[in-house]
Amino acid sequence: MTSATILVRALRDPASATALDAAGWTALLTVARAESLIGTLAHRLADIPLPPAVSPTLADARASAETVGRQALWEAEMARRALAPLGVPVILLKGTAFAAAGLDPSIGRSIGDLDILVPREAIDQVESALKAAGWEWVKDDAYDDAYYRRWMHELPPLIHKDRDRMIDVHHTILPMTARQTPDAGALVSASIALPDGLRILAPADMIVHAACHLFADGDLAGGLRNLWDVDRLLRQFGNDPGFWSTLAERAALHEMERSVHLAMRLSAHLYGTPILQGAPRLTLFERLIVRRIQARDGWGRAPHPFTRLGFYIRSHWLRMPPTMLARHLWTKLRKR
Amino acid sequence: MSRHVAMLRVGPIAFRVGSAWKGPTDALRRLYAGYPVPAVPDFTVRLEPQKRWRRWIAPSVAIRGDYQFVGAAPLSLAHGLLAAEMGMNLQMALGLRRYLLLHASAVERDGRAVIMTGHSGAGKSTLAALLSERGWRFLGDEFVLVDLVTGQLRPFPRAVSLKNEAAAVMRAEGAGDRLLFSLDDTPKGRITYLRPDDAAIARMDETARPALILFPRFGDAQAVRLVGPAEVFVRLTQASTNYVTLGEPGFDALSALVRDLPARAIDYPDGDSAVALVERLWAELAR
Amino acid sequence: MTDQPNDDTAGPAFDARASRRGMLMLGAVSASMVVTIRPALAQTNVSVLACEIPVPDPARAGSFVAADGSLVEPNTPGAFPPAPRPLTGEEVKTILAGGPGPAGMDPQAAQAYTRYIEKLQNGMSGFTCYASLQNPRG
Amino acid sequence: MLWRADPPRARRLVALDGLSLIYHRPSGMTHVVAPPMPEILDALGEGPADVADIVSRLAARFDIADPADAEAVVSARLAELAERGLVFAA
Repeated sequence: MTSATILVRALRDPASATALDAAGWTALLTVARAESLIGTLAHRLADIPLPPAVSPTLADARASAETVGRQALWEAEMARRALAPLGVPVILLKGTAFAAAGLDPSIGRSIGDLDILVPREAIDQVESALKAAGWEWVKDDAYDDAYYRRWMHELPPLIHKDRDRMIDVHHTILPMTARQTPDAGALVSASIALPDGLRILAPADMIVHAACHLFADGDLAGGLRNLWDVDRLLRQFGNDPGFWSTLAERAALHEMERSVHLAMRLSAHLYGTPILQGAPRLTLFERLIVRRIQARDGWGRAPHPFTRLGFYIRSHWLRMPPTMLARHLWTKLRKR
Repeated sequence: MSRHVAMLRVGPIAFRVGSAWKGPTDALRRLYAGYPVPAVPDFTVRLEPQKRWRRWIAPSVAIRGDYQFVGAAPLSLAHGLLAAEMGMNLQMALGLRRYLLLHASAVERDGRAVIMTGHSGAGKSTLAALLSERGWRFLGDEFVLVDLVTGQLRPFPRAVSLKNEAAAVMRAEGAGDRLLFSLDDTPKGRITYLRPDDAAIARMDETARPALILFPRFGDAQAVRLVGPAEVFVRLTQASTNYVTLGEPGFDALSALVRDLPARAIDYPDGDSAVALVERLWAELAR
Repeated sequence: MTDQPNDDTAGPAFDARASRRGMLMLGAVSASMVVTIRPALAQTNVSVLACEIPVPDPARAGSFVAADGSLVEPNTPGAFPPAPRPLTGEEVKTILAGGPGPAGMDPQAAQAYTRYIEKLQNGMSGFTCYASLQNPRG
Repeated sequence: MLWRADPPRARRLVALDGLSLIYHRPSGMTHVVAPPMPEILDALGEGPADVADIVSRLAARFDIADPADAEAVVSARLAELAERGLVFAA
């Protein structure tokens, strides 16, 4: 059950796809759809010769990604208009942030709900301004909103009454129940303004955020796309002066060293991200994760819901102390 | 891997249907015998047991695939063919980007087509099947595909799903030998699948120019009413599953269609009067 | 037209229109002069599928459901085993409205399952179904 | 309060029998509008304006059917357009 390797290979080395036969193409397209990477793949393969049965599908995927990107930016603009009078920083997260800033992961990327980060103290104002502008609770009455507010890192999801689009308003990037406590204030104060006044996380924080998603639900779902984001961001920012030492500092500040370290190693293994010389030698645990992340057959099926392997990975991850290896890598990175 | 596989192309769209059971794919192969068999599909449909152990005990068929509907209820294995058809419809409805998709039926004559759309049960399927027995070429009974660049219709001649007594109407027309499967007690009542005639299948890659839009409604006394272009536009957006997703090319295609074509709503009490009405409006109006 | 899907959207406001002589009608304060096209999926066969909500989400299969709707370890005292079958949208609607749960289901368990459903987040199985109950679209 | 609209090139407009279809490129949304919506959007093509300015821009081109109520009605129309994102506070 590891057909997703066909997708990883095509993303990493587009020319390799020219060797595929009909069955290979079928599996590649199916897996790419299932992993929400079809638009990304379509852009990666834009310049190689494609079989006539394949190119329309990839052209559709590019068109589709364009629509998705435009809609995401429009939702961001609607939120901007609703929140501008408050004068609080509004930070776009994930896919919408990549699209708004024109960052490499946004090319062909699928984007779901609009995720924004605002200072915790502004959350009530933000909530009422959004409601005044037509957003409403997805679940109105019976729902236990105290639970959400107390334990989650976001407001309960809101949906716009006319546009049917959801917004998630976060005040930090991990649930309050998580062991790590990212420094939300630092995320906000280091954020970067875009020309229209909306903001994005600083590059290093963006990578920390992408990494913390890998284990956020403990199920590694969407791992290939998540790591593709990490790969593209590291390639895009990796040559900026001081980037690697800033990344190390920010990962430490947000108590996410272990996640960031793991994300970098996995992304280097899967996508060849140039982080250190040579491909990393994976630990047994890391190999298990890689296997899990790529578990998808040629019909797009993931292995059956969370089996013991999943539980094992999760509990192992929760117990595992930062390893010597991690410290070693960080030390080297800081010196880069 | 799915144990049983059927591959088929309908007009410009190729499907791969995988099934945990033999029944649904066998039925598909019989219903669609002679349709082109593609090498690489546009869409994959999977018919799977809802739970693994339920492949054998009271099997319930979950409809999954490239695009799936999270809360979809499974069907019984006796309705496996319906599940396969719904799975293909779902891919079209949720995944198609290459054409503007209208939930409508269409028939063609002399290279020009009439598009018929309306609520489920308005009779658009039966009317298209009926017209195709009376000198028209059948283009499709469920989805009409409008080319985003040329505005031409691409035929999508799937098997016609006839509800309840519509099968008897088609039998009376002499199409009995193409009524291949009947499923009782489906969520939509009794469904009988009619295989399109040979010409519809042989000419599935031959486009047609849209010439008339009709909103048929079965049940009332015969009547014809003018439908204004803005209203036609809004109604067709509501009959399209991908209009909003297509963005500007969808707007261009649909606004051109609406601007250029005459449209009428027609009521009819029975098949004969419907056919007569279509012929009359065709002669008077078709562009 | 009386048989149209969009009667409610194409209201009398549209009778107001600019005449060719350059007269501009502004309409009434309370009238509406814009109809925005919304996605229309309900027209397809999707609509004949009654939606269902698995409890718990298959990704957490095996978890028990506590009275407050949270998912807990299997066999936690006071918590209920997974629902024997997914709940239908119709059943959830009934329970939410204070009505009885499905026949044969422990009422307290039904209540716990409903609490769980209320906490569904986007991306979890059944969310679309739940959201559509909350925001019925024509 | 000053109102602003995207420049005309952000919209495609198709006139149909007294009504207009507007495809708004930034949002990807389609609106079916009646007068005076296209006229208000055109008026804002000259630059941001408050309600009084918009009314006078309209009056320069058209006979206004009910001039006494014009500002109240145009305000209501602007609110509708703003809800759809077709106009916004400058």
